[in-house]
Amino acid sequence: MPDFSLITQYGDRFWDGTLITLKLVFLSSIIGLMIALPLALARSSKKRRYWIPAYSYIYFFRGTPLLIQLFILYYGLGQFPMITESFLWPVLGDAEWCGLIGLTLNTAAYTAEILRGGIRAIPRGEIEAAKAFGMSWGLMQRRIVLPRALRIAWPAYGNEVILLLKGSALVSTITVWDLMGETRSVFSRTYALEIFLYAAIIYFLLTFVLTRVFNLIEKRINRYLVCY
Amino acid sequence: MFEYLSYGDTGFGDELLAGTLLTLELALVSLAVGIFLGLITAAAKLSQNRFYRTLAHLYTEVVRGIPEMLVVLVVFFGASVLIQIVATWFDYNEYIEVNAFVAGVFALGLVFGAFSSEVFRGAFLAVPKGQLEAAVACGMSNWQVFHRIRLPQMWRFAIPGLGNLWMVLLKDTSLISIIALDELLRWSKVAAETSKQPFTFYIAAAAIYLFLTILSDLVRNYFEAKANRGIAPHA
Amino acid sequence: ADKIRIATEGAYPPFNMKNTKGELIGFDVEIAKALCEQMKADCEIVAQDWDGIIPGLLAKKYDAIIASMSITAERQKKVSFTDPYYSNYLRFIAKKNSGLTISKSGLKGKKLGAQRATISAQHLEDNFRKTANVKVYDTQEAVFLDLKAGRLDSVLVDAYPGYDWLTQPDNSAYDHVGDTIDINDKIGIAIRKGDSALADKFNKALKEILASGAYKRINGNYFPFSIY
Amino acid sequence: MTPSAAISINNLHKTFADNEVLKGVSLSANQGDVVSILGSSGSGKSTLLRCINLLEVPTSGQISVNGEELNLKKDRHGDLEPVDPKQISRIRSRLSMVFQSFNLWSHMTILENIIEAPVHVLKKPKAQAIEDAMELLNKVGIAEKADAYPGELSGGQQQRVAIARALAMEPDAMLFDEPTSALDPELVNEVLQVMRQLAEEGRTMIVVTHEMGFAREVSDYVIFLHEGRIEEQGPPDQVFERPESERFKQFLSSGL
Amino acid sequence: MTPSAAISINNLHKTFADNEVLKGVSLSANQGDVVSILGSSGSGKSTLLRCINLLEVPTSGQISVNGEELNLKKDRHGDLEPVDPKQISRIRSRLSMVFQSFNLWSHMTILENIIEAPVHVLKKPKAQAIEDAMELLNKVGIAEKADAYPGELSGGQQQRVAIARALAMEPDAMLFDEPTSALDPELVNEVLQVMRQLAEEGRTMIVVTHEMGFAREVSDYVIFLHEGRIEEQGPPDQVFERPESERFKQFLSSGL
Ligand SMILES: Nc1ncnc2c1ncn2[C@@H]1O[C@H](COP(=O)(O)OP(=O)(O)OP(=O)(O)O)[C@@H](O)[C@H]1O
Ligand SMILES: Nc1ncnc2c1ncn2[C@@H]1O[C@H](COP(=O)(O)OP(=O)(O)OP(=O)(O)O)[C@@H](O)[C@H]1O
Ligand SMILES: [Mg+2]
Ligand SMILES: [Mg+2]
Repeated sequence: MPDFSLITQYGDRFWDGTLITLKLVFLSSIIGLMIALPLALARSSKKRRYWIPAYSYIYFFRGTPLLIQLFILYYGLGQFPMITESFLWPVLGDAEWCGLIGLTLNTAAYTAEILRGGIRAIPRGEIEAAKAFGMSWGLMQRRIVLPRALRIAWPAYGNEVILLLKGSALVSTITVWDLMGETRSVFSRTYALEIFLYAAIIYFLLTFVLTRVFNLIEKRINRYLVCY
Repeated sequence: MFEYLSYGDTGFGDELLAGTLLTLELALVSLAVGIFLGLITAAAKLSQNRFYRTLAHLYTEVVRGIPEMLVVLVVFFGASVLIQIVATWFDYNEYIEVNAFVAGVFALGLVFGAFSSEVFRGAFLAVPKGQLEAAVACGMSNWQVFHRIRLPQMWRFAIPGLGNLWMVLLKDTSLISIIALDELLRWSKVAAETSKQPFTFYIAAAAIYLFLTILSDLVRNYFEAKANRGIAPHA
Repeated sequence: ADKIRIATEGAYPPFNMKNTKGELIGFDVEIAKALCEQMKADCEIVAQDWDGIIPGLLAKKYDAIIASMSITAERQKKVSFTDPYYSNYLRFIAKKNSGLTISKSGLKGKKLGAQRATISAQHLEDNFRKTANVKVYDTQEAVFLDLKAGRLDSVLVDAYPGYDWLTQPDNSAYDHVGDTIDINDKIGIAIRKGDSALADKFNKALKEILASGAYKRINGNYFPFSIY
Repeated sequence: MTPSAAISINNLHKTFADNEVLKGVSLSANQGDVVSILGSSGSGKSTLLRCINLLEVPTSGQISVNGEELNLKKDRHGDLEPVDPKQISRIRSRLSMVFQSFNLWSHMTILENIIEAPVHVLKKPKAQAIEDAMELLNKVGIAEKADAYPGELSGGQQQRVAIARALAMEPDAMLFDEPTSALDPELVNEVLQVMRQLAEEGRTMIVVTHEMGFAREVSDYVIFLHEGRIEEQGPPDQVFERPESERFKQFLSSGL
Repeated sequence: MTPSAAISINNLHKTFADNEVLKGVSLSANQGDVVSILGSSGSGKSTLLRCINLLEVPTSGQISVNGEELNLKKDRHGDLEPVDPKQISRIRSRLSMVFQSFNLWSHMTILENIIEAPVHVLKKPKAQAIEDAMELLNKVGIAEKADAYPGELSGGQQQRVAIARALAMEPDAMLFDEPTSALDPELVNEVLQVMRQLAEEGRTMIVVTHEMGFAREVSDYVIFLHEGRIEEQGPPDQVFERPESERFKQFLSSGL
């Protein structure tokens, strides 16, 4: 029998947690995208000095669990006096900052890979046309390649943001009071399983809304895709 | 600093190895369960029957929308409680073990199934329609068209997507530590705390995961080449 | 007799932890073994993550929890407890000469840590979350780690693990601050409601080991004073 | 329209949503006849062909193959639907279709493509099927490609494999839907050559084509479809020399 | 080969891996000339055209546009590479290319496609660019489609947009690579009409084409490429009436 008094009792903690989760996801997805754009270009480059570092970065962040990345960032780095005494500590010493940095670096890697797929899917002729009109490399990336790649990759990017939202639950393990952090603390006092159910519903609603928002944007930016 | 990584009773090397093996075991069994669920769900999504379609979409949307950690918790504790309740109806009050491994596999399989059903759906649709018509025109039955033509060709389109999901699955096994399975990440945590050397052990765990990722890439490339045999790369 | 399965956490030194062989050791574990011996019962001790430890009991994964669990009203809604097998107090720990005074105003804006799902964490959440920066961790080790990394000004911890930690040589720069906080916290063995036969057995065995000196011997392995 | 005709179609209608594509087409082909269907794009040629082996279910009308009429019944919406899936399978296995875009199964070698349906639909023993397949591959001149995959063949070679695959079913009649229009001029000749040979062997064939030369030279009967109706029909001499319909005259003069 | 030629190419070679595709081609076009390049498939026509604006970098040879020679230097492997990306950009912006497959930027509307390069490469003010673009769209007869996306247009309309896009750069010369071969006969006429008009206006044009009629009627000079060499060249009258090369005679008689 679900105990609804839990909602009145802990409702504001769920609310606070939801806000932190949203803040983290919003910021990390935007900053992650900013990092991903140049990263994807570097990864698509034919020059070794660009693609090898980009590839290594992407491989590391896609190949290891986010949880470990967060641990290394939070507990691992805190072990070194070199870092705890440096000017970086005000930032790296703060759990929310670490969470934000971890999520951002992680999603940047995934997003870069998604964008690379988009870049590869651009018809070669459209790129040749840009060259043939005398566009410089930078202009071509800015005006043709990236806008086109982002449109192609948009649905996949939407998935990535949803995965990011869910992945953000892991910041609770480095003491951030996000939705999952609040949930686990409330659960640990009440041992009421329905706490998890409420959290699941909130997460589900968030992804549900996010999915619709992404679909709406897709409709706008992909107007050019005419289905016959 | 490195003595903690040694193999045997004085270090955590052997525990990490055992954890790695459990991680792989969990991931592989979940993969099998997940592919099975994914195929059924994809079939339901493509079926004419509206009820099956709705059910399949509901399952995907819900599971996709909930953090994996919660799915694991809900499956594990929810299932145990449920089974116990059902058992008491039959006046059976003894403990029925819900094996943590089974519960973990079920939870991860559930997640993999939800995501892979979309991959499979896309792959089924990507099989050129003409080839299906050619089969129909030869007088093949629906089942023959499906398992002789559509299914074997579908893999070609599905493998890249499945490869990505596998990488996610491999890392999601770390969530199973919540229900007391000593997989790789849990041993890393225990070791990190006992030794007070978190950096060493998290880096070690990261390296092991990376190694598994590289291994997976090789296996995926093999399957991809196999599925694409005879199909010219430019075509 | 039937097999009794007992769960402990395995990450709460010195009460329960794992050694490099992967075996469970600690005060709780020794007490559990002594009780079983006394009851002439066939026991099996398993490790279970804290978050799942009560649900696991309810799901009949095991029959008792001996994991330094405080007897609280919230928990008593879900499970029953035996008589206490030791008493717990809470203590703040901080760097020597930190100049902290333990009061709402004295800790205002300070960074305070505790292990999630413990009485300490609940105490901090209930009393200091509004005015100070309260952080909760998945494990006690992580709390101490962050204290040493300088991310925390002070930690609130169960008295004995705190004592144990302070006695280790590399932690000599730290000490208790403020008085012992007695919130009448008693530690008991959790069992399923209705399992009163088992509770009685445990209670009887506990009295016997207290009388026989077995308890005292185990106590002496860990603390030079009685914790009963 | 004798009942013994290899294929006979009577008053066939086909509507997609609101679009009536076939508006009552009747046609019959005797054993050994080659019937060519001409018509401009969108006139309904493919739809007609696809109705014959029920890749599209007609809205109304009758279809018989080898004197056996297809059982169709009205469903709830008043559309026709096949009564007996067994009958459909049986009839389809007697009518082989060769598609414009080949539609070879790309995960199978050439040989596997050819034996697939004989083994699994006709239940022919595999050894026998392979022997027969090799003979057919020899006939269309690409026996040496038996173990290649379709992706490794040129368009003309693929189309010849598609024809061999159709022949392997030992069909009563063959349906060709623009079998050469995806090919370049050289390859067109390759494929037309094989079809000419089939015509000489006395195969019943219904061919949708844009190749006037082929239609004129090889067919026994020519049909010109326009907007879902037959506008002109008859033996090639009559149709090409003395066309009656204005539309068809225009079509011929546009020359393509 | 006067230095003042709009485009002049001298002894151009291009090798892909081991495959020598161009084996020393020289050619020059004066201001206002229309040069047609004929040749069978694989003879190197597209490669030649793509070398002119450096979409392919030649293996050796010189290229000048409006008297300015392209600076190419040998790289480590002995292949040529451009010295100065700025020069390449500048020269490309003076030579507009019209591709066989249009290559419109599909995420931009027709109008955006046309003003893109003038605004961002030539730095033309946007208002001015739009005005000019609308005039060009009027000229090729599709002003009403300005706000449509390329995917919404027929092939012939897309090709006309591609021509307008090329014209919007006010280029010194235009390069056409089989501008009509992706189109159906009706659309071919549309596009040839526009090109005829450009020729009459005195545009310098180099056109790879299979349309003999167009080559004959519109060009000032015709070149026949065969296996990477020029086998026949001259004014159309001479080339079509009195061909010297055997290959070219054969090519003409195959008639397509
Ligand atoms: N599945 C379908 N759904 C809706 N309309 C269809 C379908 N198939 C064909 N049509 C329409 O039916 C008409 C005739 O199509 P059909 O393919 O039979 O023409 P066709 O004569 O074969 O032309 P072509 O020479 O171009 O192949 C066309 O207008 C087409 O748009
Ligand atoms: N990027 C490339 N890499 C390798 N070989 C190429 C490349 N581009 C063209 N070739 C080869 O160069 C030869 C000439 O190609 P090109 O496209 O110039 O022919 P073309 O005369 O334009 O033929 P078509 O009329 O079919 O367009 C061909 O054999 C082709 O395979
Ligand atoms: Mg057709
Ligand atoms: Mg070409």
